[in-house]
Amino acid sequence: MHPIYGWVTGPLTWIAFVLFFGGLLYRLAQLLVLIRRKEPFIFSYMSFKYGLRSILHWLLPFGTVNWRLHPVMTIVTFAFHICLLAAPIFLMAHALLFEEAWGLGWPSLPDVVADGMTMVVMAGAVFFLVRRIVRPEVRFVTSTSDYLLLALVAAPFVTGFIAYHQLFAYRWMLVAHIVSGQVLLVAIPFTRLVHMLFAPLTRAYMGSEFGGVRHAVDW
Amino acid sequence: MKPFVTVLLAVACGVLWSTTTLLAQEDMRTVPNDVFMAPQRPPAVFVHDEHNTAAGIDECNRCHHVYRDGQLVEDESSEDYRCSDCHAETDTDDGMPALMDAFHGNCKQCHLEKGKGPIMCGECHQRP
Amino acid sequence: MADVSRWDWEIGTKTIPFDAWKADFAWVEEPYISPDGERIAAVVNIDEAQFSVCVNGQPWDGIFDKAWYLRFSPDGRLSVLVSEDGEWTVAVDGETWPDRYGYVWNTLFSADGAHIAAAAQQDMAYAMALDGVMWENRFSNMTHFALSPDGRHTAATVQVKEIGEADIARFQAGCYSAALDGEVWDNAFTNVWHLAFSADGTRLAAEVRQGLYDYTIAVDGRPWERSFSSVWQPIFHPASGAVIAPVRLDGQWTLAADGAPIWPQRFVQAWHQQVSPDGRRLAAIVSPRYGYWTLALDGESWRTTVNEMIMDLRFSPDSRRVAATAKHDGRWTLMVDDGLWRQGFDQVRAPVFSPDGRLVAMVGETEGRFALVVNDHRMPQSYQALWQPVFSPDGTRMLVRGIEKGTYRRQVLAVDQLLA
Amino acid sequence: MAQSAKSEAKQIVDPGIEKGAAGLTEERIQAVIHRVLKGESGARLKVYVDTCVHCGLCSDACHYYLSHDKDPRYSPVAKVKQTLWEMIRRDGRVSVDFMRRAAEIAHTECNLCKRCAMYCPFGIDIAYLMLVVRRIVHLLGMTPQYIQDTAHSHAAVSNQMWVKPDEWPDTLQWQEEEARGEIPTLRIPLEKEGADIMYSVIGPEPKFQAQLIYQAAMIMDMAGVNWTMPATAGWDNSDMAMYTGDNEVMGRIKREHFETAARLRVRRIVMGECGHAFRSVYDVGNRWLGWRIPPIPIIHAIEFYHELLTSGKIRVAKKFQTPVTIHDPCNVVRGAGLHHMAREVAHAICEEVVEMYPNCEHNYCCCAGGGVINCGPPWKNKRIEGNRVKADQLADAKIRGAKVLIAPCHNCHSGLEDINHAYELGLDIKFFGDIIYEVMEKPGA
Repeated sequence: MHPIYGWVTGPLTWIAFVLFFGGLLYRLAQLLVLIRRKEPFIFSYMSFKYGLRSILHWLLPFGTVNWRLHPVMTIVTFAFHICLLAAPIFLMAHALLFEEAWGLGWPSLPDVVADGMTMVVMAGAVFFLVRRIVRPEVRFVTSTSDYLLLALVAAPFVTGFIAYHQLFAYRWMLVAHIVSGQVLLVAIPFTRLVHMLFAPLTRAYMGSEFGGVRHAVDW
Repeated sequence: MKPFVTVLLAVACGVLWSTTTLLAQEDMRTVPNDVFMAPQRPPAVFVHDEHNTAAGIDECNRCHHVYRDGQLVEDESSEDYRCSDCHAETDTDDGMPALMDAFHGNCKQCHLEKGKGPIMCGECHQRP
Repeated sequence: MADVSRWDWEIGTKTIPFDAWKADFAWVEEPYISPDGERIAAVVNIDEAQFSVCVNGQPWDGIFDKAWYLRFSPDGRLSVLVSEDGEWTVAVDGETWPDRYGYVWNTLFSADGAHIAAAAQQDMAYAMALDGVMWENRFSNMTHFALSPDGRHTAATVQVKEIGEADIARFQAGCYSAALDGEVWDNAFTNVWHLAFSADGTRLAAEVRQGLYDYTIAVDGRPWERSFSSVWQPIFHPASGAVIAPVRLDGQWTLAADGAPIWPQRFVQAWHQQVSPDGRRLAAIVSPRYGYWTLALDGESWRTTVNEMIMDLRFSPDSRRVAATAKHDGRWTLMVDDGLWRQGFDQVRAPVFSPDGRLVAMVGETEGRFALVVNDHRMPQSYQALWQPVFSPDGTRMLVRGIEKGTYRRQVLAVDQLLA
Repeated sequence: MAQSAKSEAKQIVDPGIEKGAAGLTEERIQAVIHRVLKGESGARLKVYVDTCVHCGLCSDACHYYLSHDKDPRYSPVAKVKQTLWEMIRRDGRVSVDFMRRAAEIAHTECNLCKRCAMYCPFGIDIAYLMLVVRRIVHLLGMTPQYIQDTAHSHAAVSNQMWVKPDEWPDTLQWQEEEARGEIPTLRIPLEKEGADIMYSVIGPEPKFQAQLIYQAAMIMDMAGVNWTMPATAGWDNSDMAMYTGDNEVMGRIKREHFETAARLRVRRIVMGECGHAFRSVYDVGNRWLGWRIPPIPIIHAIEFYHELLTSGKIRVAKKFQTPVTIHDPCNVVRGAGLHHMAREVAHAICEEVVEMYPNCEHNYCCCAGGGVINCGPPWKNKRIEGNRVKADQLADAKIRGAKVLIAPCHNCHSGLEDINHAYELGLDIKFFGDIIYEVMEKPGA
């Protein structure tokens, strides 16, 4: 197991982080170049104030009409996304690995809490899956890639959960956990998961247009 | 009726096993983690004599080291002390690794260096 | 242009009462001033459906059912569109054209003012009328009227084929052309817009669209070989006769001559191109980057930009200077020689250069008060109405035409004193 | 009462779409799609398509979706799926039939009302994406016949309704004469350089609704405004070319409009009660030309009436007695935030204002705007069926007392007339101008 572990926590991790951060930077640069070349007017309407105003409204659960229209979805999606981001970053084991590797430490969550958040993410993924199948308006626009993306997101949490609880084949499960996490990181810039980067920008642009040009609210 | 009996038996065995482990002090099987305020993981598996035999460790101070002014003191050893006597649970200003870091540094680092022994979290922190 | 040197250039002020007319009529409409400043005129209402024109307090003899579009021609004649008994015609200095029309409108003047043209409709057929004479050929529709600079030729976009209701295929196949003195080009196009005459009035160029997507310039009915995704109004180079027009290439604009781009630079927008009087320089209003406007001379855009609009591009008579009205942050001012004036206004009129190009003057208005600005110096006098100033041919005098306290004033000022 | 619009969508044949479809090859389709997707469009298209996670949360924004009993084909994102996603996925190799359906979706199943932009958590602008589809449809020559004809009118005579150059001043003079029956000194000042305001309207006013010009002239006169109207092209602020994706013609007519105002040296333009024209002057048309904001300020009739009423330039003799409700047009409410002013105007001139719900930015679309009503008779029933939810909303306002529906937008007005008639709502639909003209003091009259 030592060589495999060394490989996945060493070079593979490097590759994953380089592709993740590099990919995000690439997408951002690509976007800026494209705006400059084809739609330079976008820059001139971007407003920090109105962009932020819109983002804050949408970041607030039930802060918009549509969030209020879909209370269950709102609760699930906020819980899902918060846990999705917070659990991996503030998991003690992850923080520990970072500290051991680079001496970078940050506060971490108790394992019980992280475990609970993982369950929230998994439950959220199941909810999204069921919603995709059950709701006609969602099913209509769902393709295989949507299921794959959902699986991609859920995988590190499912494998992490199993590994943490040492339910079976611990060593292989941990390797699967690490690899699936890396795959997810790499996938973010290059799939629709890039909404992690773009959604604040599109929201800010719509907020800027509504606030600065249209004098109306967009929530 | 049958499932009930099975569960009862299992619970009884579990209780018995854990009691015996605790009692067998002369044969250390785990690194006790009761010094931690809120231990997050099960105590690390560590069968003292077996490990040292397998790893070929004769010198106590390979693990029970003594540091003075940040320097390792070659000839002294510290098996009479508890690890937590020197290593505080949380980081301190004196440059001494915190307790958990000390454990990980002592065990995991050595395993990584030697290419042998458990290195994944759950390999040591095995769930009962 | 009339002989400006024969105007009264004696320094001094003449006044003509204007508000006083109001007592004589039911109402007096907005006034117009002759180029030489000697006359002030307005459409006046005498009684229900009784209109006339009053000049210097004297109404014309004629009374019309309606009268509108009162304009002085450059030679000082006064024209107005009038109707009697449901028919329309043009009245010039009180004399109506002999013909009557179903409708006549859009009066045009030659550069010297000797010729007056208008668009006319008779029995739902359209043609241009020049000095009272209507084309023999009539068309079912007519737009984009033009009069040659010398005033001897008229032209317009004309519809040459009938189009049934919502017959989109027929429209796209091309039902419009241009007519010069009533003679239609050989080719029909989907659209023909914004005609331009050559200096001698014998050639005609226009924006055309062939089908829905191919825009180009047609000269005397022949389209350029190359088409573009859009074009703007062409001009004839007065010296070389080349046809110059802004064209859109890959989403950006530049200028092309006779079908080939002549400026390597590309702009967000480029229009209102103009050749200098000496024929050596070419200027245009351009947007070098989104939302910013400036002028470009021979392809090089100025560094000074404004963020709203530029209009009224003018070369100085000696071709060395260029000015245009410019709007920045809601204020109009003048952009001249790559700089902006400090004086800003709610509204402005087109700039006027002195003959030697040394002076540039502009009328500006803020909250209903008009002021004259010369070389960015605001003159102390303000007016309730003010027309563009005129420089004397030797450049030493300036004619200022304005109304203050209900009285029209014709002032001739010494330029040296103005700037002192 | 509103009836369920259950009837199965019948195949509607539009001569404009068919004309384009005839002789169309897949190679040409691909070339045009490439031109638009890879050449003309940029960051917005790419980011919107890459960011959408297919969550369907935009669905409840759409009146078509709600009116069709939540038929998933009508949800905003579904319209993108049925058009752009497929074009992108197949790299433009789509069939003529596919494009036929795409033309139908983009032109007759979306009003570009942008309500969905307020429901998408990411703020994805599906109205813009539908305009991209319409651009492709335009370049393939498949635009529905009637709206294409309107775009032709814009191109030929610079107005929406084939109004000939002489008919325009003639109509204004006719209305001036009519109005002098009421106010003998009234003027519609034509070509008056240096006036404060240029009043601009849309093609249908001189063509069919000249009384609106009459009313506007009365309001201007009573308010003592220094105003003018151009006698030349450029008087029509409307812009159906914007809705057919004919951006070149769109830019052409917007340039003419603004440069006419600049030529007349006015301080600002006041436009009549029209919505789409407003979108064209501050959002779409001006931008294509490079004007970040309208180069001559332009205000909507609602803002203008608000100004006249609050400044006391016009006074209300007796408030309008019949209870009214207000329809919020997308282009001046989501587009310009004029809903507050609209209410202030309504309260200033009407005794009783009954709100309809949802309202303000969240109001349901009239289903006529975005060029949909301009696609003409073949699509009328589909348009009416696609807005049952509006009928329900209006019926509710009616139950709570509203008898008059104020719709300060021409397209809304016409579309709501159809809804009103088809669902037998029995509301009287008016413009603000109608009521102001009726209730204002008219000294001298």
